[in-house]
Amino acid sequence: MNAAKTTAVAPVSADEAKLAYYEASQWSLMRRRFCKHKVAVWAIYILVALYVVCMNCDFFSAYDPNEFHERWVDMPPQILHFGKVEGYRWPRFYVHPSIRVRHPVTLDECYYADTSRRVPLEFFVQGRPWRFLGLIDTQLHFFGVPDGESCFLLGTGRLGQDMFSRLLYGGRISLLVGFTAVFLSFFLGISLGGISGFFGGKVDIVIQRVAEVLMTIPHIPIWLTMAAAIPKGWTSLQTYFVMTLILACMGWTGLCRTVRGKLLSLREEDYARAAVLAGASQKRVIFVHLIPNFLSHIIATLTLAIPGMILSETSLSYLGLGLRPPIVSWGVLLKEAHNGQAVLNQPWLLVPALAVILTVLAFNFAGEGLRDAADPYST
Amino acid sequence: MLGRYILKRALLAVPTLLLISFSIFMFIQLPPGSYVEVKIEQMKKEGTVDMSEVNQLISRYKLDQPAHVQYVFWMGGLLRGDMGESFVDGRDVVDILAERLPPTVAISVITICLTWAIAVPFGIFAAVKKNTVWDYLLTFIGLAAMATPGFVLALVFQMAAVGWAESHGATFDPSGLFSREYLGEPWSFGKVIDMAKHIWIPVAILGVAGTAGMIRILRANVIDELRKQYVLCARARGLHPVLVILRYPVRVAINPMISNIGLVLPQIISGSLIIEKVLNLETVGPKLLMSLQNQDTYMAAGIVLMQCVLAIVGILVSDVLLSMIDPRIKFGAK
Amino acid sequence: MKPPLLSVKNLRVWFPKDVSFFGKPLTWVKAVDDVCFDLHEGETLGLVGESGSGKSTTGLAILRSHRPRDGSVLFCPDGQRVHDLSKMEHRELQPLRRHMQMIFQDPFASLNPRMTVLQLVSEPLKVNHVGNAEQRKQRVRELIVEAGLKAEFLNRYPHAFSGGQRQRIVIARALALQPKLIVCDEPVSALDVSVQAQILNLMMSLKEKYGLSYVFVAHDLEVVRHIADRVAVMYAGRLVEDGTKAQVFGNPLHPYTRALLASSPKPNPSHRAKRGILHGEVPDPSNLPSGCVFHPRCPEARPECSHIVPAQTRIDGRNVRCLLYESGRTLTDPAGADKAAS
Amino acid sequence: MQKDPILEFDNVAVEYQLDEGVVRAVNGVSYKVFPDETLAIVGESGCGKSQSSYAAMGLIQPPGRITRGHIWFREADGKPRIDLAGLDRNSKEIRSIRGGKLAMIFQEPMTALSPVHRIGRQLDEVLKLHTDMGKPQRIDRGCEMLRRVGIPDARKRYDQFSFEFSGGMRQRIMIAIALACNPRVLIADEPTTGLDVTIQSQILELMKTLQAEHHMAVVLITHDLAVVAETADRVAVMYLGRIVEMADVKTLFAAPKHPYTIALMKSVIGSPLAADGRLQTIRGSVPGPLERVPGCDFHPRCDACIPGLCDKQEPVFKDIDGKTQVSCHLFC
Repeated sequence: MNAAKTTAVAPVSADEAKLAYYEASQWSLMRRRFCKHKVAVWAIYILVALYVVCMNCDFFSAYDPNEFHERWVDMPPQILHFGKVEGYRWPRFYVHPSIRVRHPVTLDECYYADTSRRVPLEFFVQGRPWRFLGLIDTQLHFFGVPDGESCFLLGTGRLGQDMFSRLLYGGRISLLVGFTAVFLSFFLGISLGGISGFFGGKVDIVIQRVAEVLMTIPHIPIWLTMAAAIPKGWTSLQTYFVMTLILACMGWTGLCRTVRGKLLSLREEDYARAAVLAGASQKRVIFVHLIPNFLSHIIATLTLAIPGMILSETSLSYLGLGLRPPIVSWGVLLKEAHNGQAVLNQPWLLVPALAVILTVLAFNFAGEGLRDAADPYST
Repeated sequence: MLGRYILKRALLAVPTLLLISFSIFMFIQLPPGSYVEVKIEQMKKEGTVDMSEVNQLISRYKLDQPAHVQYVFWMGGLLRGDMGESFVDGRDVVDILAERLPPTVAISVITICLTWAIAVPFGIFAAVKKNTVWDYLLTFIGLAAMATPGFVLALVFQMAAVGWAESHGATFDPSGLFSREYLGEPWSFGKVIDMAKHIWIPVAILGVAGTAGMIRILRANVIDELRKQYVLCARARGLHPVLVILRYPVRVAINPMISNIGLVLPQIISGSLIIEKVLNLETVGPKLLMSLQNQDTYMAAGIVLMQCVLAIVGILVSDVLLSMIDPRIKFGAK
Repeated sequence: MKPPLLSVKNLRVWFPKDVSFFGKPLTWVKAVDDVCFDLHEGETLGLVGESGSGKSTTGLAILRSHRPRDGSVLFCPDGQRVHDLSKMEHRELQPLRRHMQMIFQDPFASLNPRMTVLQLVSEPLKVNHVGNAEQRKQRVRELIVEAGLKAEFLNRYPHAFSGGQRQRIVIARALALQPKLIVCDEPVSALDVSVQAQILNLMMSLKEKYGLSYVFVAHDLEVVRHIADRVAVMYAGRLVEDGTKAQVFGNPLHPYTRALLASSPKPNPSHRAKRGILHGEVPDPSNLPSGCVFHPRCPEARPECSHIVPAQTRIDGRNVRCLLYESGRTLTDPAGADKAAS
Repeated sequence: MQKDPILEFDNVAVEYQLDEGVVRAVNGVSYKVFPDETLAIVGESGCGKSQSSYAAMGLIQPPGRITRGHIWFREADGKPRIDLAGLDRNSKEIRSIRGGKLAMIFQEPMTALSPVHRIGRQLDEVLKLHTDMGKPQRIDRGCEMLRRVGIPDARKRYDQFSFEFSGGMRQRIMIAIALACNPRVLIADEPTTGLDVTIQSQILELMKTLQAEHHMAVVLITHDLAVVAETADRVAVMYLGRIVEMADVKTLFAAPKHPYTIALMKSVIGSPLAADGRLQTIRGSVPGPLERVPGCDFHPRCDACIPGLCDKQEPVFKDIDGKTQVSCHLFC
């Protein structure tokens, strides 16, 4: 009887599925194709998590990133444990306090974890003040430890700054730089490419020549000169802005060509022509027929362009040409790691490198997934 | 025919170069401050401000004149084969380049060869094994390699090299291209051997990202070509399946890559700048960085100009190569 | 007398091929050169030719998707005022667009994949500000039922349809504004035979119902023979012959028309005849032969054909462009014409 | 006495294993081709006409495979026949046959030749693979083939590239390559689709002439009934992976038996059965590759459908009057 029931139900649901498919828009078809790429979907989850955590770094970090802890300099990470803590009924996260000692033979300072004590992590605690969304004053933090105890999940730097907090704050800058720089170059690229592709003729020729010349001249010297042009006395915000501008100025040419090429090919599509012949205005042709049809490609291209920007920022800052302390970015953190000449002794300082790799990898996977999904001819 | 084409292109390149060199010269002067100020600052720090030395510098290089006059002065020297003098080192730019170019070129050429040797077979392999475990594995490795910043790789490699040397009871200084005893020495057999011992680190680091990128491009190109009907036709002729792939789609897919060799030329000098800096190599890249930071105008302009010349030559080489290997372009069809 | 619905006079569409450094054209591709024909209300004109003959370009130039270089396109939708489409600016053309529509060859490319059937078919109504949303929806429903689709398909996207169904959507869209003239660019050549028949039937009944006029561009002679009232044959951008269907198919005058008819296969094995094979190939439109463009392939070419460009000659209410029929020549050398006709 | 068939399909099926399900591209096709004969396989798009010929050539790519049946091929009269369906698609045996004794020309002459290799190189390749000729002989043979297919100035053209030829010329070159080794069977997959009418007639005429010279069997795959009527000796009509009707060309056009064939004939303009005004059409449309119905594949669109039989039981393909083979319950 059960079997009979399922066979009776199956065709209906199959028909419904088919109908849903027929009435699915290109966006939802794209989403379906994208969801087939398991890795790309995971990459998106990771990116969302990264952005949520880094954009709210005030909340998620336990310490001020530029606060010096003289007692805990160059300290290795305190490993997070889960288990029973004295005085508490339920098992919870805890760390062992680190104790600084002098090595009996080499006389170097070193830390060891005092396994006899367990310091429980407390969640949603009050701490240093910050502003939620820049508006609401609050002191709430995601986690913290009682006063006098330490909780450096990724160790500390040469001056005793909490590396975990610095990683989050650095991520905020690095991730934003990538985003804004791509956004800026996208703006430049799409407007110039759009003008170029839609109007054609002389405007097109001029824009294309400029783009070609920009692509001919080696990027790095321009980059360097522009970066060197940032006056040393500028505020961090100004530096940051110039930085994104530099990245955008070098990055728009590729996007411009993509946009132009896509526009040119779409403009020749029969449906665009059909709209013109139906009496549609140019504005309508552009906004109803052309833009929606290349938006998905552009989104994919953008996603693939962000990692390049992040890597550029990291490299430039690493060379000391981009962002400089006290701004914290992943590139700045890595520069500090190198300056310390301590990679062998303090390997935890390289954690920002892992963050960069993870982010870039996630962007690349997500971008490739998007690109495949945007292409209706892919299988 | 080809000769005339090259000549025509070369003549066209002259005004382009003039324009580019002028903009470069202006560009380098763009940042506030000049070498003179840097120098005075430096002397202040040392506590000995000797204005006569500074004045001599100014009069010698017309540093008090506007930038375009300096440019003409510089160009005049260039025509005589004199690229000016590095303010910082106090040596001729030509000499510095002569010293630093050979290792730079060596690193790049070895890297390019290695990249091709690895990327071509793997790219074809990934394309043929499309959507298999092998393909996914290669894709993942490739994307991961491209996601890793070069300087991070450099740090890790250095660490590994030092660690390895220590575990074998030897000391190894991974930075630089030469051991200390060969620094500043003229080229000799021993120096070349010594360079070979050091060169693998930059080559490996530079090769990783390039190889990964190339595998992905080649894979995409070959997959595109595999769909074409002429592949099916070749198969229908009874050709061996391996030959079918090597003779037709690969041949077509590799065309644009061969022609892109020309575009690699400028990278021979600058592409590896960051890594060279990290590894502290005696190559052109770090010199460029230093000269730009110190407003060492002639040094920087000399290097950048050389890059531009290489870029233009590279594009020419690409076009010529493409016309030589792709008959469609050779005969003026589309 | 009422002016014809559409009157194309000396239409020229040239595309620049090589341009100088400053964008000035050096050589031209003469896609359409000196084409003249009339189309009366309720008529179907079949525009036939091989690839590169300029038939599609002619169709597009009528609707001003290409700007003609020369000549005029006189359009008279209401039987009174005559508009010269070839000289008008886009803004002036806008109000006339509702009287003329187009059906494209590739039903996959001519529908925006991001729009539903409702949006697609109502677009001409919307951009011409006809009715409100609810009225438009009602009209679209009528239109797609008229075109042979189900009303519940309104919210589906083009990817849900087969080629034939898509072409029905295109037809519904073209009909939305109740135009007088529809230019059809190979509307059935991308479809399977059985679907072709469905679409042709639909087009014929719509024509009868609404008194439409078609310019039907096609390479398939059998299809044109089926649907057209008048036929115009194009070769290398020139109109070589035009007349009623009976005239062109029954008694073709131009050697090219004859060759074309002879070489087109018929789906009837009992009529399998010795094929008249036309040697050579269609010339490159950027490098056309001198004189009569057809002379290198023409079985009846004479020495003068290579340097004299034939003018359009009118014979028994039809036009032909061939030296054989230029004034008096038919009389002086009837043997040649007879031989050709046999 | 009739000669032995050169190529014989015996109940061949080709299936594609996709994520969405199994696509039966070819579903039990049987036919024979004899020397000097042209067999046309007609059908609408998606009916499996091309796939069946790919099966003979060993060109079915994974995830597709031949799941059933035999494809018998006789290399020469009196020689034992070989089952092509049983050979691995890359095996040495099938490679020695395809391109040599069993040749194929393809649909798109514009893309069927490599853009970066000379014409001569591609002609030479097939001769090198299938004959023992030396290099000079092969060049002579190649040029001779080019001349035979009507390409003037053959020696010069031999060294040119495909983009220097027009579509019609490229199809001639494809024919030259296919016929270079004197094949016994030529499979022509839509050889004239996309070509202009005048060029089409040139190519068809050329194929006829060469067939007569070589005593080849030609399997002509097309959707164009006019081309069939002009060139074929026998016709097989396919619908959804099956041959629904097979007969000699005159019989088929004069008196088609299967309801699908009849409907098809009526919808083709100019065919003996077509009406003058409105054409008759087949209702509905060809179902998608994954939507198969039980019983006869055509029954949902068939006017003569017998409820209870056609929608339950698959018809058998059999000879009904010594002239026509049909797969339809009406003739059982």
